Amino acid sequence: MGIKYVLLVSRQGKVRLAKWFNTLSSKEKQKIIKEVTQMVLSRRTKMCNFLEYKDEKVVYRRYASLFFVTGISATDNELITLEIIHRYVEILDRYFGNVCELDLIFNFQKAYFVLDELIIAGEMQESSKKSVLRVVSQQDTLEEGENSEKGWPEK
Amino acid sequence: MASAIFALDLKGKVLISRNYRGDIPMSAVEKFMPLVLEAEEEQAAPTPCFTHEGVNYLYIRHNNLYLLALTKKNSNATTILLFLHKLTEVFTEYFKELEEESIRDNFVIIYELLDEMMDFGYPQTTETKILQEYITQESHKLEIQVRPPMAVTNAVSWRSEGIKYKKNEVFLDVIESVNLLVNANGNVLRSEILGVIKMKCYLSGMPELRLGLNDKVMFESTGRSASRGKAIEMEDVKFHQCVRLSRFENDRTISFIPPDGEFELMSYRLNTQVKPLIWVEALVESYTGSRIEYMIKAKAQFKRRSTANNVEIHVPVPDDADSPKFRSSIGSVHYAPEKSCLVWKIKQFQGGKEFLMRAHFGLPSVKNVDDPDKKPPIGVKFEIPYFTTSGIQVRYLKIVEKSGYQALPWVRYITQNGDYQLRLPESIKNNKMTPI
Amino acid sequence: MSDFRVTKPKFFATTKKGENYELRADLNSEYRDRRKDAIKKVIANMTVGKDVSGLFPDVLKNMQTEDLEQKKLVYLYLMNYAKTQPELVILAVNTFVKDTDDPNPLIRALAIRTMGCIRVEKIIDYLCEPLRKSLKDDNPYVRKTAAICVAKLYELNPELAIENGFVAVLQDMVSDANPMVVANAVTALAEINETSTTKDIFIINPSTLTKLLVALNECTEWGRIAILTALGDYRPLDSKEAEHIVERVIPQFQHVNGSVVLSAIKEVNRQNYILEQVIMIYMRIIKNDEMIRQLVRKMAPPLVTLLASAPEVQYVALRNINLILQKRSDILQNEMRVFFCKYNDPPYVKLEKLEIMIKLANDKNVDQLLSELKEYASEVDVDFVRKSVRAIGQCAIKIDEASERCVNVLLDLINTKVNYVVQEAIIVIKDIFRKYPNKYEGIIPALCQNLDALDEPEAKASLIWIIGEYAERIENADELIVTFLDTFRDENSQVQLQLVTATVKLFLKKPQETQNVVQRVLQIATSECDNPDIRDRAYVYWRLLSTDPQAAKAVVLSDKPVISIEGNALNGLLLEELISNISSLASVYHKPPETFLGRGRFGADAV
Amino acid sequence: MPFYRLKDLIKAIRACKTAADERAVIQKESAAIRTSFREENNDARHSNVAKLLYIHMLGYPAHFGQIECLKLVASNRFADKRLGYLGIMLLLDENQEVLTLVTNSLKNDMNHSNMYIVGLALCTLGNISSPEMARDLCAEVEKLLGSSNTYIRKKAALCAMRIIRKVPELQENFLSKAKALLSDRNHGVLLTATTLITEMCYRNSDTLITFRKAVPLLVRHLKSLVSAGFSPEHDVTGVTDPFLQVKILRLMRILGKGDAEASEAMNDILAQVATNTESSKNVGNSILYETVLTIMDIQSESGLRVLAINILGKFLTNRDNNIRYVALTTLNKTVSIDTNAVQRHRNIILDCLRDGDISIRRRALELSFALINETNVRVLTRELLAFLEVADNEFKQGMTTKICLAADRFAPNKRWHIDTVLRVLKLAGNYVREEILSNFIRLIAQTTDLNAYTVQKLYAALKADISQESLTLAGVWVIGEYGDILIKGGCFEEEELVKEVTEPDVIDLFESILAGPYANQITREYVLTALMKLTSRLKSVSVIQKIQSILEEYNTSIEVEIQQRAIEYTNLFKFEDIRSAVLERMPIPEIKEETSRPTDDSLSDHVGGFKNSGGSLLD
Repeated sequence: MGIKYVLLVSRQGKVRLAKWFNTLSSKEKQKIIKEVTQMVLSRRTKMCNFLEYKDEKVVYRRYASLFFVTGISATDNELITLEIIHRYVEILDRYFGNVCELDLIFNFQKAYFVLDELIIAGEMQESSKKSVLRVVSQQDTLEEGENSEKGWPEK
Repeated sequence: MASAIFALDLKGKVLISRNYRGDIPMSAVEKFMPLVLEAEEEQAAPTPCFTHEGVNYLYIRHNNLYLLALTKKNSNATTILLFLHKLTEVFTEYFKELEEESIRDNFVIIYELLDEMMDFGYPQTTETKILQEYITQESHKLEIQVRPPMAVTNAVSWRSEGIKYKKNEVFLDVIESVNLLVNANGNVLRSEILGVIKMKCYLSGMPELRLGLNDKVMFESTGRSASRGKAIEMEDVKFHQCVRLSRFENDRTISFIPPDGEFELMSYRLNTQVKPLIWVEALVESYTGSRIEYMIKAKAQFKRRSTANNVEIHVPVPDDADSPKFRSSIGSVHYAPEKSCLVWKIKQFQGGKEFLMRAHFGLPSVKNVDDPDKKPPIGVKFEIPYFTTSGIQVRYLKIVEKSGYQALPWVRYITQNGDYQLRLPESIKNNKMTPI
Repeated sequence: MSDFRVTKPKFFATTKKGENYELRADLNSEYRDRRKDAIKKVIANMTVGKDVSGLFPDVLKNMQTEDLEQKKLVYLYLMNYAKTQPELVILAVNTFVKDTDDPNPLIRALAIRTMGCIRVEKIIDYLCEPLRKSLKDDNPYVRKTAAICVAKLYELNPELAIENGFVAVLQDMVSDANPMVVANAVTALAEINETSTTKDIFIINPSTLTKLLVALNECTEWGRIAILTALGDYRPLDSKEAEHIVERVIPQFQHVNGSVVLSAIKEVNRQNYILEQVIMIYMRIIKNDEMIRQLVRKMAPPLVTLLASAPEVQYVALRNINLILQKRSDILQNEMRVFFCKYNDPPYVKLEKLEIMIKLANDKNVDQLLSELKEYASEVDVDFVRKSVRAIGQCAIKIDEASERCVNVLLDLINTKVNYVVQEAIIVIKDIFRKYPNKYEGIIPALCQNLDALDEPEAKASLIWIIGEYAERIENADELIVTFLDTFRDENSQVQLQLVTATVKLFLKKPQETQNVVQRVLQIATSECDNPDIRDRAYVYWRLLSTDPQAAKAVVLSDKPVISIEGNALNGLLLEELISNISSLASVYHKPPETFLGRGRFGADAV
Repeated sequence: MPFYRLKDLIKAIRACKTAADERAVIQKESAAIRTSFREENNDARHSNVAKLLYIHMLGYPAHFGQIECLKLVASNRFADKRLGYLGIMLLLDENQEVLTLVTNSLKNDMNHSNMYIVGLALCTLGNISSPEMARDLCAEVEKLLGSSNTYIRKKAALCAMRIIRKVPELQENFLSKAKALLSDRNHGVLLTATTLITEMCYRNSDTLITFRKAVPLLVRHLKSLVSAGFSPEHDVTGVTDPFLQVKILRLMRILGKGDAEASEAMNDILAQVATNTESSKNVGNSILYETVLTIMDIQSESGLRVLAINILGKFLTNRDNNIRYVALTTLNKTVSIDTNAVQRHRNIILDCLRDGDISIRRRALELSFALINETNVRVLTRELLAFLEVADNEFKQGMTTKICLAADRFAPNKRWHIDTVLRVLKLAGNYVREEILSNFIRLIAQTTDLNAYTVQKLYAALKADISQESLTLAGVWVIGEYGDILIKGGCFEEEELVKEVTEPDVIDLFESILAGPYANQITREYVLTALMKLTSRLKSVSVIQKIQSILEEYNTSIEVEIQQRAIEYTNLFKFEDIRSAVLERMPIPEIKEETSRPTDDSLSDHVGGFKNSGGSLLD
C-alpha cells in the first residue's frame, strides 16, 4: 500500500530526485530507475498516465521538461496519486516561485526537504499546501539564523 | 544490406535516423532498448546482433551512442557492423567528436552523409577525404556548385587528379605496438606485435610507389638472402585499398598509387617470444576497512642504449580508496580516481634499469556491498624510438611519376605499448576488525 | 491567496505555441534565407520526431532551387512524408524530372536516387524515362546510382522493370568500364535475383566471371564484398576454373576491411568444398589435395587478425571461426593463446572465446588452458564464471590425459562453496563419470555434501542421476532420494525424470530397503504428475518391473558406452548450410535463415 | 582537499559533454571528499555530504559517506541535523548495519525541545525504520502521538504505521491513541490517523471489529467534507480535501466489508458522494473511483450498486485514457459480482484491445477473459485468437494459458475444444506453459473417438511447422501414441485433409525434427519415447530396424536422460517377448476436476486429483 518511490526524471533521462519508501538494494533501485525511465520516456502524450511494471503500477505526469514518477501498489488509487504528484509540484512552484528544472538541480536537497513534509513512509501527511510551505520556510529560517550567527554568507 | 540506420543515446532515444528501404516500420526501434535491457537481465550479455519478430538488430557502441542498423534479411553482419564503425569514423573526422551534441548540431550534414554513404541499404562512398570534397560544412554557395569528384567512381577512388606540391616528400612511420598478457604468476601468456606503416604523402600528380621491406617470404621467393640484417616473417599483412593485392600475392611487391596526405599504408602482425620490454611486479597487502599497500617493481628489459619515453604504469586500486601516499625512486606518482588506479610516470626509462615504488591508501570502514571484487590488470604505456621489436626495415621506397620529379622519402621507427596487461596478483589479506 | 485558481499545470513550462504556423509563414517568405532556415527547422523537428507532415505543400514550394543543400533537405522531407501525402507528391515530379537533366551530375544522381526512394505508386510511372537516361549517362556517378535505382524500381513493380528493359541494361552494366558501376550493377542484380520467382536474373557465365574478377581488384571495399558474394552463386566448370577463382580471391585476404576478408574466406572455402568433391570423384588428382591443405593454412592468419577489430566485429568473426573450426578443426591448432580473454573484452566476446578455446584444446596446450580457466572461474561475471567451470569439465572429457588435473581443479572449485560454481561443477562431473567409468567415483561423497545447496534444476538432476547410477556405492542413497519425494510435484520436469529413473535403479540394486520408495515414486509419476512424457516413462518402468524384474535389471542397469563429445557440435547438414553463409546473420546466430526471417516458421519438410 | 563548492560541482557536472567526462569529474571529486573526511573537519563536512548526496543521486557510490551523516546528526546545528538525516534516509536502509548506530540519535532528537528536530527524527524513522528500531523506539512514538503539537502528532501517526508494518504485534501500543486521533480537528492529523487505522484494521481482524464503532464518526467527517462550503486551505479545484475523502472512503471499505450494519450506516453518504461529486475533473473522478470501489466491496444496497456500475459505464466512454483505464481495472474486479452489467460493455472492451496504449490493452485483455461464458465462448475466443496472432510477445504466455482455460471450461464440444487449443499451439506454441500442453494431451487421450482426427491434424501441422515447441511436443506424443491409427487413415465428416501417411513417412518426420534447427533436449526426449512406442504400433520390419538404429545413435549422448533412454530402449529389443507389452497403449488419464476459475493464472492449484490406473507393482 502507498507510494513506494518518487522519481523526478528529466526528458534526457537524468535523475533529479529519487526517494524510496521501501527497502531495496541499490542494484534493484538502479534497475527500476533504468526500466521505468525508459518506459515513461517512450510514452506518447495522449496515452494514460499509468503503466504496469512487475506487480506494481507506475503513475507519472510530465511537467514541461520533467517527469514526476511514482510507484504505487496495484490496489492503490491511481487518480488520487496524480493529485498528490500535482500537489507536490504546486508546492515546489510556490516555494521556488515559478519553479524550473534548474531550481531543482541546484537546490536538490530542498526538493527533498519539501517532499519530506508532504509524504512520510509513502503516505501523505498534510493536505494543506499552506502548512507545508510554512514549516519548510520556518526550518529554512532556522538554518539561515545559524549561518548568520557564524557569520557565514548565505548560500 | 540495412533497411534503416539509427543513432540513439544510451537511454534508447533516437537522435537521428535514415530509412533506406521502407520495409521495416521505423517503430521497430522502440523495441531495441527493452530488448537490450532484457538481455542484460538474463545475465547473458546482449550481443551486437540479435533478432526479434523478423527484424534483425545490429548495433555498435560509440561514446554515449548506439549506432543501430535494422534489416529483415539474412544480411552480411560484418559489412553492416563495419559500415557502422565507418560512420563513426567519418562523423568523427567531420565533427572532431561524435557525441549526442555534435549530432544535434550537425544534423543537416549528417543527413547528407547518410544519403551519400549508403543507397538502398548498400554502402557506397565511405572515404572521408573524398566525401569532404563535395560534402562540405560551409553552406553551399550558389556560384560554385560542387560536383562529384572523379575519385568517387574511379578505379583510383582514393586520389584525385591534379594534385600539386612544390616540394615532393614522403614520410614513413613504422610503428610497432606490443600486445602482452602476463598472468598473476608472472608467466607470459601471449605476446604479439601489431605493426603499422603510416604514410604522409605530399606528392604531385599520380605517382607510382613501390615499397621494399626485409620480408622473409619475398627473399625466399626471389632466392635472395637479406643483404644485411635479418629478414622478418610477417604472419598476416593488411593493406590500404590502394595497394595492388594481386601483385603482392604474386611476388610480394608492395606497389600502389597513394592517397594524398596522411593514411595507413599497411599493417602486419607477428608473434614474438621476446622478453617483455617493460616488466612489472606487484606486491599488494590489504587491511580490510582500513588501508591497502602496494610495492611495485618495474624493469626495462631492453638494450642499455635504448630508452623508453613517457612510461606510465597504471596499477589498479579499489574504487573507494582515499588519502594516497607514495614513495618512489624515480618519476612521479599520482592517484587517478577516475580510472581507479595509481599512475606511476617515468619520463625516461633507460634499458636495463630497475626501479621501486611504494603506495599507501586508506579504505573506508563501510564496504560497498554492491561492488564485487573486480580484478583489473596492471597496464603499461611506453614509447621506444629508433627501435622495432621485429627488426622490420624499409629497404627502399621508389617513387615514379610521369613528370619525373625527384621526391624524398623519410623513415622513422618506433615501438610502443599495445594492449599491454599484467594481471595483478591476489592481495595478502589482513582482516583486522576495526571499529566504525 | 489565489492558489486555488491554478487549474492547468504550467510548471516548468516554456510554451511554444503554433510553431507550425510560424514555420508555414517562413516557408512562404519572400526572403530566401528565411525560407531556408525554416526548412532546416522543419527537418530539425522531423528529426526529433515531431509531426511536420502538415507543412508538405509549403516545403514542396521550395524544391526548385539552385541551392544544393536546400534541395537535399527538401528531398529528404519528401522521402519521409511522401507516403502520408501521395496526392501532393505528384506536384514534385516536374522538378525531379528536370533535375535528372541538370548539367551537374551530382544533381542528376540525387534526383534519380531520391525518386527511387519515394515509394508511392503514382510516381513510379514518371520514374522510367529519367531512369532510362540515367542508366546511359556519361558520368559513372550517375550510372552507379541509376543501377541501384533499378533494384528499387524492381521491388515496387517488377514487371515495369523488366518490360522497360532495365534489368537487361543492368546485365550489360556488369561489363561497364567503371568498377563502381560494375559493383552496383552486381549488387542490384543479386538483389533482384533473390526476390525474383524465376531466379534466373543473374547467372554468371565464364565471360562475366572474368569481368567480375577484374573488377574485384579495382573497386571499393564494399564493391569487393558485393562481387565476392555474387561469385558464391557460380559453379565452376572444372577444378581448373575453381583454382583460378581461388587464385584471384586469395589476395583479398590482405584487405584491411574485415568483411572483404570474411567474404573472401567464404568464397575460398566454397571452392575448396567443390575441389574436395572433385577429389572424391576423381581420386587421382592429387595436386588439388595439396592445394587445399595450403589454402586452409592461408586462411588462419587473416582469421586471427580479425580479432584485432572492434569488439562487435570480433564477435561476428568468433562466431564464424567457431563454425569453421567445426569443419576444419586443424585450422588454428597452434593459436589457442590468441583467444585468451582480456580483462576489458566485452562479455559476449569472452563467452565466444571460451567456446573456441575448448575446440582448440589438446594434450599439449591443456595445462595453459586450465590455468586460464581457473583464473576466469574467480571473476565477477557470473555467466562467464559458469561457462568457465563448464569448460574445465569439457577439457576433461575431451582430453583423456588431462582428466585427472581437471577433476582436481573442479574439486578445488567445489570447495570454494560459491553456490553457482558448485552447481556448475556437479553438472560437468556427471559427464566426466560417464566418460571415464570407474575412475573418479571416489569423489561422490564430496558431491553429495552439497545436496542442500542445489537450487538449479540441471544441477539437481545431475546429482540425482549420480545417486541412482552409483547407488550401490552410496550408503544412504535411499535417504538422499527420499528427501526429494515430498517436493516431487514442485520440481522441474527434468528433475522429476531423473528422480523416477534413479529410484528405479536404486530399487533394482537394493530391492529390500526401497520397495516402498519405488512404489511411491511410480505412483506419483503416473497418477499425480501431468506431464505425458514422465507418465510414459513411469508406466514403462512399472510394466517392466511387474512383468519381468530380471529383464528390468538388464534393461535399466546395463553398462553404458562412453559418451561422445560430438553432442555439442552442429549436425553436418546444418553446418554446411551455415558455412555457406559465412559472415551473414545466419552464421552469427548459428541458425538457418528461415528460422529468423519473416515470421520464423519452419516446417518438417524444410529440414 | 575537495575541488568544488556544491554549486560549482553541479555546474562542473552539467558542463560535461560526455558521460565519461562526468564520471571523471565525479570520481575525482569523490576521492577528494573521501580524503577530506579523514581530516575530521566539521565545517567541511556539511558541504562534503551535500555534494556526496548529489553524486549519489546520479547513481555513483557513496557508502563512504554513511558514517559522516551520523556525525552531522550528532551536531548541534539544525542545518547539520537536517542534512544528516536526509543523508541517512538516502544512503541507508534497514538492511545496513550502520543503521543500528542511528537509534540513539533518533531517541535523543525525538525528545528535543525544537519541534522541527523532533520532526526530522520522526520522518527518518518513518521512512527507513528496521524491525529492531521499531521495537526500540515504539514507546517514544507512542508518546509523541499524544503530543499537543499537530505537526508532531501527524508525523508520529505515520511513524506508528511504519512500525506496525515492520513489527505487526506492536500495534496494541498505538490503539488507544489512534482512536483519539480520529476525532482530531486538524486535517493533517485526521489524514494520517485514518491511514494508520486503515493499516491496523487491514492487519488485525480484532482491531477491525473495534473500529467498526467509528463508522458514524467517519460518516460525519465525510459528510462535513462533502457539504462544506469553500475552504481555501483544503480546496482542490472546488473539492474539499480529496486526499482525506479518499482515505476515509478506503477505511470505510475495510470496515463495511462483510458487515451489514456498518454497510448500512454508510449507504446514504456513499450515495451522496456518488451523485454529488463533480465528474469533469480528475480530482472528482479520483473520489468517484474510490467510492465505486467501496460500494462494490461492502454489502451495499442494490440501488447503490446500480449507481456505481453506471459511474463505471460513464467512465468507460470517457475520452480521457486515465479514466478509461481505471474503469477497465474496476470492471475487472466487478465482473465476478455482476457479469451482466459488464457484458453490456463488451464491444467497447474489445475495441480497447486495439488501443495504441499498452496499459489500456493490458487491462482490456484481462477483462475480455473474464467476460467469456458458455454463450459467447465461440465469438470471444475467435476475437482473442485473432489478437493472439498480432499480440506482443510479453502477452502471449498469459493469453495462451487463458484461452485454453476458457476452452477447458466452456467448450461447446470436444472437437471445438481440440481445434481451439491446436490453433493456440500453432499461433504461439513457444509461449505455452507446461500444464497447458499436459491438459491438451490428456484431452486428446480422453477423447478416443477423435483420436484419428487429432493425430492426422497434428501430423499435418508438423509437416508445415516445427518451430513451435509445444506444437511439436504435442504432435510427437500423439503420433507416438496413435501412430497405428494415423497409418490406418480413414476419413472424417467435412474434413479434406485425409492424406495417406506411410510408416516411413512418420519416421522421416521424426528424423526431420531431430535434425532440425529447433531440436532441444526435451523434443529429443519426446521423440525417442515416441519412436520406441511406435515399434509396437507399426508393422514394417525395415521401419522398426530404422528406429532401432536411430535410437542407437543416442547411446553415447552427452545428455544424461537421452543416453539413459536410448540405452534402455536399445536393450529392450533383446526382450522381444515383453517389448510390446511394456509399450502398449498408455492408460487414459482420468477425467480431471473441472477448472473452476478460468481467469486464475496459476494452474498448479488444480493439478492432480485423479487416481492411479496402473496395476500393483510388487506383490
